[in-house]
Amino acid sequence: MKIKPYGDTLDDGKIQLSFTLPVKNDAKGHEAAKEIAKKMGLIDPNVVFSEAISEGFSFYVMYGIVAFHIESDDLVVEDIETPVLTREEIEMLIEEQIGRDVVFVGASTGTDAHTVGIDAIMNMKGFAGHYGLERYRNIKAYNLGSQISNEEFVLQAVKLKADVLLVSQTVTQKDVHLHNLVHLIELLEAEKLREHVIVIAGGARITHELAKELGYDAGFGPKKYAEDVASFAIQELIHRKKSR
Amino acid sequence: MKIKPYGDTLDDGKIQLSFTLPVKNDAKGHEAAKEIAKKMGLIDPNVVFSEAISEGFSFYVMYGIVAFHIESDDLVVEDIETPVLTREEIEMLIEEQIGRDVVFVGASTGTDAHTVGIDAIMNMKGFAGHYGLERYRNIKAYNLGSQISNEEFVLQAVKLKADVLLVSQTVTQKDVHLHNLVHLIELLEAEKLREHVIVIAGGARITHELAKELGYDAGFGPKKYAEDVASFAIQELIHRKKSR
Amino acid sequence: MNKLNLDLKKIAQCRQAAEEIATTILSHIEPYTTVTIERAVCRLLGIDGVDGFDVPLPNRLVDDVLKNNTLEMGISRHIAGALKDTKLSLEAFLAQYATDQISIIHHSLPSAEETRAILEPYYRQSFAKIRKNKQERERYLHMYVTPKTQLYVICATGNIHEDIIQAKAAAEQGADIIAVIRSTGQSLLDYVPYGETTEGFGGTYATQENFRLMRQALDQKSKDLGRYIRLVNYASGLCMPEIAAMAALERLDILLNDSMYGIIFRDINMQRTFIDQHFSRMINAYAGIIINTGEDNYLTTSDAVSEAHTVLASQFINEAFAKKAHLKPEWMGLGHAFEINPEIEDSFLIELAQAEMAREIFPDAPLKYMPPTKHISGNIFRAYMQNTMFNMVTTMTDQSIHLLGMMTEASHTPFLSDRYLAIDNAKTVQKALHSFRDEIIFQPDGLIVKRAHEVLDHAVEMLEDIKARNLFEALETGMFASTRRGRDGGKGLEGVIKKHRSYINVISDILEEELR
Amino acid sequence: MNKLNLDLKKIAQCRQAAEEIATTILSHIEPYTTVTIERAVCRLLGIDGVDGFDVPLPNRLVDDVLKNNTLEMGISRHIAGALKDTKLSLEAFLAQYATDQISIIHHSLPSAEETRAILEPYYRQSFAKIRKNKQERERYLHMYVTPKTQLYVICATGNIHEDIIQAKAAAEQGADIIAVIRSTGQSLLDYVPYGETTEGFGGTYATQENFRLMRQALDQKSKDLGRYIRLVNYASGLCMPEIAAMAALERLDILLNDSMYGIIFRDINMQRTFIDQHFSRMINAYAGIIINTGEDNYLTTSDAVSEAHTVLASQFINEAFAKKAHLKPEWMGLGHAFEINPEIEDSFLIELAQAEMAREIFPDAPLKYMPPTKHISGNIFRAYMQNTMFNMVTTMTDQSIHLLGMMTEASHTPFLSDRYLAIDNAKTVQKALHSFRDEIIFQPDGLIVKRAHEVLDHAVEMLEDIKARNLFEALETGMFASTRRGRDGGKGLEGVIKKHRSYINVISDILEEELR
Ligand code: B12
Ligand code: B12
Ligand SMILES: Cc1ncc(COP(=O)(O)O)c(C=O)c1O
Ligand SMILES: Cc1ncc(COP(=O)(O)O)c(C=O)c1O
Repeated sequence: MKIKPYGDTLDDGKIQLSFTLPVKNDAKGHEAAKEIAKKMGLIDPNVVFSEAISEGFSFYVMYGIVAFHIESDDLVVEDIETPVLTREEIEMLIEEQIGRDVVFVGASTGTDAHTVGIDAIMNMKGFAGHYGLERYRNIKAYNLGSQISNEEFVLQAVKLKADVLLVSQTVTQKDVHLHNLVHLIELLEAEKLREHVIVIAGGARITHELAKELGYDAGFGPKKYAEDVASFAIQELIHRKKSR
Repeated sequence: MKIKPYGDTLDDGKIQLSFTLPVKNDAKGHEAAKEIAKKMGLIDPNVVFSEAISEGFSFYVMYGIVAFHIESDDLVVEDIETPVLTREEIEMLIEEQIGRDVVFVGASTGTDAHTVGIDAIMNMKGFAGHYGLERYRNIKAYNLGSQISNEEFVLQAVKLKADVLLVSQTVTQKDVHLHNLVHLIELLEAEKLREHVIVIAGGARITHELAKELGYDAGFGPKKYAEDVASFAIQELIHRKKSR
Repeated sequence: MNKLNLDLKKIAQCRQAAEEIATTILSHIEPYTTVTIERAVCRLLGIDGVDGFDVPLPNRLVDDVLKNNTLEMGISRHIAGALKDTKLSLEAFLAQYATDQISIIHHSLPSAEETRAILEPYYRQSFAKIRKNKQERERYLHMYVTPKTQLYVICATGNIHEDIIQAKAAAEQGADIIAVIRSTGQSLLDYVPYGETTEGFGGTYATQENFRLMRQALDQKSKDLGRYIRLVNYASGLCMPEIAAMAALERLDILLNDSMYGIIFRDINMQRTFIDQHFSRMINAYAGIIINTGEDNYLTTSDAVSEAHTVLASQFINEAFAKKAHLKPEWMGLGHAFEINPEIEDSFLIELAQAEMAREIFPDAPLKYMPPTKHISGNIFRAYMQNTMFNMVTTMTDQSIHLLGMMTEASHTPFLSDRYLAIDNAKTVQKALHSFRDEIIFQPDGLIVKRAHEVLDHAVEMLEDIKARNLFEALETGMFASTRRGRDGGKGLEGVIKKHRSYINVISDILEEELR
Repeated sequence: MNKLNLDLKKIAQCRQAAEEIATTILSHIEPYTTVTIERAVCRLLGIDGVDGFDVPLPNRLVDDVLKNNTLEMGISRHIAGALKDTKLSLEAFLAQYATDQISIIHHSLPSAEETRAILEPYYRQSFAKIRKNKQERERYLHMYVTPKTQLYVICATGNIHEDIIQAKAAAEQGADIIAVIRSTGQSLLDYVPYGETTEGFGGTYATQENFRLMRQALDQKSKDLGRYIRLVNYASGLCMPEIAAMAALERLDILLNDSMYGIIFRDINMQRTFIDQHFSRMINAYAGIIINTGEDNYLTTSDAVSEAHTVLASQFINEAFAKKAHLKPEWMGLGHAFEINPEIEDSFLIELAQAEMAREIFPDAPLKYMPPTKHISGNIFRAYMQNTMFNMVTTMTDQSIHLLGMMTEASHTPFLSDRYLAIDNAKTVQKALHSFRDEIIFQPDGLIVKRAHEVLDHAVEMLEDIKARNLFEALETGMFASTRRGRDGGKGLEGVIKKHRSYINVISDILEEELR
């Protein structure tokens, strides 16, 4: 299907933009704002608001028309394909197909001190009405907390015989999370552990696509809960067991 | 000077977008949103928010990085070049160089019923602390009000011996203003009046550039007041007088 | 609720003055009918459709009679005469008339009784349909709860089918009321376009077919959502009575219908407007349609702080005219607006005072509260903030019909996403401030209370002044929205016709009978 | 102002319990010093700079002494001894020490009196500078008016020069307070980086040179604008005392400085934190630096409705610790936050109750009020609305230090335009609601009043409970922010040193003397 943004009529292509330019707020600033929009391929770019932020900066709110369509059938969407099960279904699956407790070890790693996200997935009470992994009958969930170095994390994973590693990364400024996430995979590979664990990343700015790119098995962002993670991890474990 | 949008660091190129897509809010929708941003030339497009508006529509807020610069020196800015004078200076100029009262006839034309803009320019009390043309000692300002057909407008202009015509257009939906503005010029030309009057357009979405394109002598948008209009009109009148 | 300690005597004095103002005007206009009233009569006899040149049949009929200089007798008598003389059914007559095989003039003009007898089967049908619509609405209202404050959004794409998509989406998001605003300029057309339309400027043409299509779509949504979604259009401009008739036939729920808006903001002749508004309001009363008045517009033109009393005075006048047309308070959606420049110190308090005052003075009216528009710039973020403040005042003062502000007010009619964001803003504020109204008391000698008293005082003065002169003069001297209008100026005066002694209007007769 | 009719006896009971809680902790920690306290001593003797491996000299000195197991005597005695034995000026000694030509250990350890005598010229200079800074600030404050509610925004580009551009722009737009937030992870560094920095993650490193550069820029802006622009940084983490010292030397005006934040949110050892906070607060008291506490953070982790009392209890504890460090109420910027999920019915009322309660219980404190963060999603429009509600509560309850919410809270540290829009939001609300606080009375038996009473009741219980056990145990059982911390766990315990009987700290001696 060919799609375009929608303002109030199909295919009108209307979108909104805002940005700051490091120039004065005058006719030239306006023209510059429009020129940028034009270079982005917008037709009829319209500065609906502009104001000086300070001497050398000005702020613009614009509307414009996207001239092109995109073909949505051509989009390759890297998404998790295993179905999302309920807690009860997951527990049953573990019982039937794995026959022992599954160990999840999680942490907010590196210098990241945000715990709310990993807690949401792991802690008993969970988040937004979704119970966390600790509540699952045959899952052993170890939440190491935050600011855990990758070295420490790997050490604990080995000690606790982890089946699944859960890494939370919230701070993404200047790509600090990318370095940290890649470093963990390198460590695991160096220790020849990568093959033996399922490694999952999560956080507000983490997507499945990104996680895969970085060498993780899956990635989970906002509005994902324990059952999403456990569904994937358990089915993947079973799949690996079978294919071995 | 080469310029780029500014987020929090010079040349970081950061901008904000929002738009609706006529698709479901799912991974594919996200991908479509990103694809659109990429096609606009943005790097690292980031969907920071998405939500279903209704079954078939979803809303996206994005940030992304503009990859290109624009060269601000290359921008041609069509702007009014005559200086903006004070009311007193304008009155003086009329006295000295024209030596008679100058007649301005204004209206909100076509089906447009918005009067606040034209009133702001013409009426005694003016707008935002700027007195209107009626207050000018040697300007005769006739404000015909709103919903004035172009035919009626031209008729009155002739009757009142207008030097300057002021046309206000506020409603721009489906370019209704363009048709109306062009029609007025055609009428004036048909009546062989175009050369004898200064014709000025104004309104929230009118720019000088647009007005020139449509065959007007000048155009004025938001934050323009009586002195802006009178400065241009009087200096242009004098200029024409001299060059005749 | 009495938070402002308003002087009840002053309120009564305003009401009394407004009553007298309305009475004077009605006695002035009583001798007249208008072309659109006569066309509305046609419509309520079941006459619809257009001829080969797209001229609506009601217009052709009325124009023919007008040209014949006999409209003073009323279109009712002409039609009755034509049917009597030709012995045709109305349908058959119209079929021949539309194709120029037969004329409406030169027939006999039956007596009042005979006219009524001939036309009864036709208007009976329309009235039955209107009553059925009313019952249908009541059934919905009985089945589903009406929220104390109803969220109202507009559609304005110009294309009724696109409007429907957007109206349904808005309903899903939580809108309770959908208005399809009209194309620029429709109010100055002295006819109502026919059939479904897909092009308009800044709005969609009001046609009976468009009404029907939207009503149908919203009924479906109402059932899906378990909430009755109300539909609004505009009985304003040169065709007030006809639009009211169409709205009654298609079960619209609310009509913008002001006694003076057309005069002030569309330069429609004041006599024409006063005549039309009265007739259209009787139809609304019969159909159970809530009217929305347009006082908010004053503040888009004049200053909201200094002219606040004109809003209140006008609300009293609109109320008085509405009463004369037999509308009950529960149907009087008197208008006001949040239009003070937010750069004014304590603007929020002044807005609150005005809104609370309206609420207390018109306790039973489903007040229509309009969002900030005039002081909305293209800064969509700032607009969203201004709308938050507006939503708060709405919730704090229990307004009834809550028009949602759009962040893009300064640039275009709403996008789908603008509406979505506006509804989210309003609903979140409603929730977060749920009990706030019951929680706060205003300082008895504070700024809010003082402001309300002041505005009421000015309204008393203004109404007394108008009463002493009369409303025509008030409009001539620009007392509302700083706009002066001549008594014989403006559009549509040529459509005002002095009634003959033996003028008959079967519809207004029935309406008067039934509503009394 | 007494809008809530709070029980004064209960408030007094809370204060009393908090006093006892603090006393117990202080008696526990009295026998200890920490590496960063000793390094702060170095800094206040004028020791700054780094060696060839970028190790700050204070760290080298203190580490050398620590390795020698004689830090228990205090760095003061070691330095005094070295100067005495080598007969070098401090400057000359350091030049040789930095290049490994001379050691800090194996010198004599002079007596208390002698130590003081030797070091006096050095710390005198620093104290003089700090006093001069304080006077300078007072001069500014005398010259320019301080608004009742001060607008506070952060810069966080990572590059101090870029931060300066943005801070100046913010000041022009109306910000009163600029905070440069620190790079992720700095709080866990057991040293303070040196010199100007141009790279950081989610913040800019706190260094003395960065402090100086920003202060200079803001002084210039203050003069241009005729408003004193305050500068903020963070005396938190493993280097609280040193940062306090640096801030005092560079005339920062406010420091984030909580008695428990590091424990709970950075997993820093609790003993270390309590020791460090006390010393750092004495420096703040001397320098006239307002502290900002971090109770707001509890609500980013736990539920803002059910855990509201933990904020109040913690404010009392922070107050008690602050008093012990000789800070006056006017310098206690106790923290709280607007963090209730806006989807909760009446959330606005509950927020209002909490904010008003804090205002009434700590009438003289320059309360720091934090914006919504946790329930901000990537919907920047909705965030802008939430910030409007927050700004309203701020204005309605006369908060003092008003951190502005950013519409992009859920995605990135603020862009220039985010700050611009945030300031516009806050200023517009301030103006529009200017007198609102004086205008409204809360229903005496209403939800708002009840909620405040309830929270106070819970705080009494909690404080009594903590008093009965002690604060260490409270932290061990996760009474704050649902976070459990072990008494001997966390980072930095190795930097806690038991003082020897003959330990000397020339700085704390002076501070105690002068502040009493
Ligand atoms: C709460 C909070 C804090 C608290 C943290 C308290 C705690 N105990 O965690 C405190 C106040 C301590 C804090 C501090 C800082 N913060 Co903070 N903080 C936030 C805030 C407001 C909310 C984050 C949150 O808890 N969200 C709720 C949870 C449930 O959502 P979530 O993390 O996305 O988790 C969900 C999914 O992502 C997923 N998930 C998450 N992790 C994982 C892991 C796995 C394995 C899986 C499967 C799924 C998963 O599941 C969860 C449920 O759906 C955000 C802003 C915002 N509104 O988002 C800023 C924010 C994240 N913080 C930020 C910053 C910069 C900081 C600081 C660095 C600031 C500073 N310089 O001092 C500090 C230091 C932190 C550090 N060293 O890491 C920035 C990050 C910017 C960026 N993109 O890099 C943000 C976005 C604010 C901002 N705009 O500046 N912060
Ligand atoms: C007030 C108002 C009204 C009032 C008008 C009252 C009156 N007496 O004028 C009322 C309520 C009647 C009204 C009605 C309608 N309105 Co209206 N209205 C507005 C509103 C809120 C403010 C406009 C205004 O007065 N601005 C203040 C003045 C001072 O600004 P200005 O016009 O830009 O003028 C300045 C400059 O542009 C310049 N200028 C203007 N004219 C001229 C002329 C000359 C010669 C010069 C030199 C300079 C100049 O100088 C002025 C001072 O700086 C805007 C929304 C907004 N916030 O902008 C919508 C808006 C303009 N309306 C709109 C619409 C669609 C309508 C309707 C068509 C809706 C409907 N379908 O019913 C109707 C019908 C109007 C019609 N037939 O024309 C749309 C237009 C959309 C578009 N771009 O096409 C807007 C943008 C709202 C929206 N988002 O939908 N409206
Ligand atoms: C009472 C009333 N009628 C009508 C309108 C709409 O204008 P028009 O008559 O041009 O459709 C308004 C404007 O909002 C109004 O308030
Ligand atoms: C008291 C206090 N200290 C410090 C910080 C900042 O964290 P960090 O110590 O990592 O710089 C905060 C968080 O906002 C805080 O509230």
